[in-house]
Amino acid sequence: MTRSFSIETKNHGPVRVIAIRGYLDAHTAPQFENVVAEELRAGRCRLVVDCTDLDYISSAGLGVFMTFIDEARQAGGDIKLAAIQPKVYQIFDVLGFPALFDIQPSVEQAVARFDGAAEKD
Amino acid sequence: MTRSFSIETKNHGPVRVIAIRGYLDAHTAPQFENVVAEELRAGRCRLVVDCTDLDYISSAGLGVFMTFIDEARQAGGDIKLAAIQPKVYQIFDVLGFPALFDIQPSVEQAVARFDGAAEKD
Amino acid sequence: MASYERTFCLQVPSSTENLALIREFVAAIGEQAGFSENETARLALAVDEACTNVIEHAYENEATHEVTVRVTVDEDEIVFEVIDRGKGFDPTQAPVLPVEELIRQRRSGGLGLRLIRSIMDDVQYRIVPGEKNELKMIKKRRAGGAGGADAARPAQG
Amino acid sequence: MASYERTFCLQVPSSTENLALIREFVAAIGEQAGFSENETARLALAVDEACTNVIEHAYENEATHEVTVRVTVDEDEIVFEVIDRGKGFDPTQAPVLPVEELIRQRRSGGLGLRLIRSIMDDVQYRIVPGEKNELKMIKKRRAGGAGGADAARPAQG
Ligand SMILES: Nc1ncnc2c1ncn2[C@@H]1O[C@H](COP(=O)(O)OP(=O)(O)O)[C@@H](O)[C@H]1O
Ligand SMILES: Nc1ncnc2c1ncn2[C@@H]1O[C@H](COP(=O)(O)OP(=O)(O)O)[C@@H](O)[C@H]1O
Repeated sequence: MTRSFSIETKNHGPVRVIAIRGYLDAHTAPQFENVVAEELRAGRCRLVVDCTDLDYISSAGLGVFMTFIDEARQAGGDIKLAAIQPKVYQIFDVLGFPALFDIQPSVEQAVARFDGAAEKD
Repeated sequence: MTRSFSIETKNHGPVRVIAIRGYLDAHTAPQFENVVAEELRAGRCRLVVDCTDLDYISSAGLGVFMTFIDEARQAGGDIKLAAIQPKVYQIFDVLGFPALFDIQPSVEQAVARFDGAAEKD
Repeated sequence: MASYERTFCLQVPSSTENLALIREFVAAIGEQAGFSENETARLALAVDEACTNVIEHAYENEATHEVTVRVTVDEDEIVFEVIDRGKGFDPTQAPVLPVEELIRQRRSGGLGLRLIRSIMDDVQYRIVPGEKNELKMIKKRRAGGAGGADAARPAQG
Repeated sequence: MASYERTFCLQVPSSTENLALIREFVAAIGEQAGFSENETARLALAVDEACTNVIEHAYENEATHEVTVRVTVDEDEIVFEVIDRGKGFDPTQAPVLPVEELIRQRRSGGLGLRLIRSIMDDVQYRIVPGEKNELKMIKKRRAGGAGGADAARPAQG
């Protein structure tokens, strides 16, 4: 069945890309929360969350973004979102996320929005 | 959602190939039954049922094969099955279908088993 | 250990339209209970067959009634109860003809009960026609499973 | 016309593990009732949020209890009832802070009730702590739907 959730992280220059797949709900959000917390703890505060394969998000998933966005920004970074499917985007939209988060159509565009991201490789 | 069922028929030389997709249960079996009945009524008795995209079959679906196999054979044809996924094959197997029906790994192989199928194109 | 027991219940209108939902319900529980994908597919089939019989025979295709599926999972087995309030029947009288014979008679029916019996380890009926008919189907877990445990792989026998 | 009404019921253990099954249940019914894919996805989200609250707050993450979701569909609307026997709460006291404020407080919660209210046309609580807490959520069909029909596009504003 396709009831699962998985996370993959990789570097994209100086930016860390976290790809999340499947269903992000109260059952799976703790996994995502741990990964984001770990990245920030390790000093990686320029994060792009790749939502290409994210099929569902509930408030538990949205809450992870809310918990860490301030910390990332205060450390000089950001948590940007990329490639959100329309079905999932409507949920971010209902809550007014687009005014508070930087949401980009593609991972490349999200990465490019970090100052100096183009410098290194 | 992927709760659907669909049927497509086409000619493969003198053989009629009926591709069935999705879930064949008591809800969708009448559709399949109508298509097979129509083929036989029209005098097309060399049938191959392409099960490549068949995800599920219950006794209601199996019953369609049982209802028409004799009629097809008496008319000089057959209903052959092709490309059944292992998950679905186990159901045919439980009922002893492999001893009663000609089940082939591919549509091409099933078509080739009709005498003279290779002659025309 | 008894605290492991978990119960799930699904009640839907008696229409074949709802068979897909019933199968998804069983599949989700089977998967959660640790049955393999193939085992889970067979459990869903058996419950589909039982519910199809309720819809077609007990309720004679009237969609205004209800079918209930209760599932209980514990460390030894998974138990399915399919409950209806329809006309009931005498399961000891239900014919179990060989498939060849069914073909000879051009009968499309008669496979459902056979599938249920080959998939499950134990099948029990409690029939009170019009009141409450219950079909209880039990599948043992593979490890502890003496009778009929379906080893897709050789396993720890 | 009244004969159109159909009722579905799902009861599962109070574990977040079952949220996926609850969403599939709602999705199957929403689709069958003729709601669009996007509408159906939102209905599933609202019910997920309500059940998540029951599991996390009413039962404080103890998986030994039960969550019940009843769905009634008729020609005008779809009605969801989420029922628990947990500790209950006073919904008039539940804070509905702006998202900015939540972020400032580094709070991850507080979005569920807001999502439910924005998705549904009507939301009612009947709370008897420890006995039976019911959250009733109503969504009108779009055609006849006066209040709050969810226009994903500009629509008839
Ligand atoms: N729940 C039920 N209520 C009434 N009759 C039933 C029920 N289940 C089975 N039967 C009877 O047993 C027969 C055999 O059932 P089955 O093997 O499933 O084949 P089929 O349903 O295709 O005829 C049915 O034709 C029916 O007469
Ligand atoms: N079913 C419930 N039982 C008890 N308390 C609840 C319930 N639903 C909501 N609450 C209370 O209302 C608050 C707000 O709920 P919600 O908006 O869903 O956010 P969250 O659950 O993330 O805190 C919860 O924190 C909780 O205190």
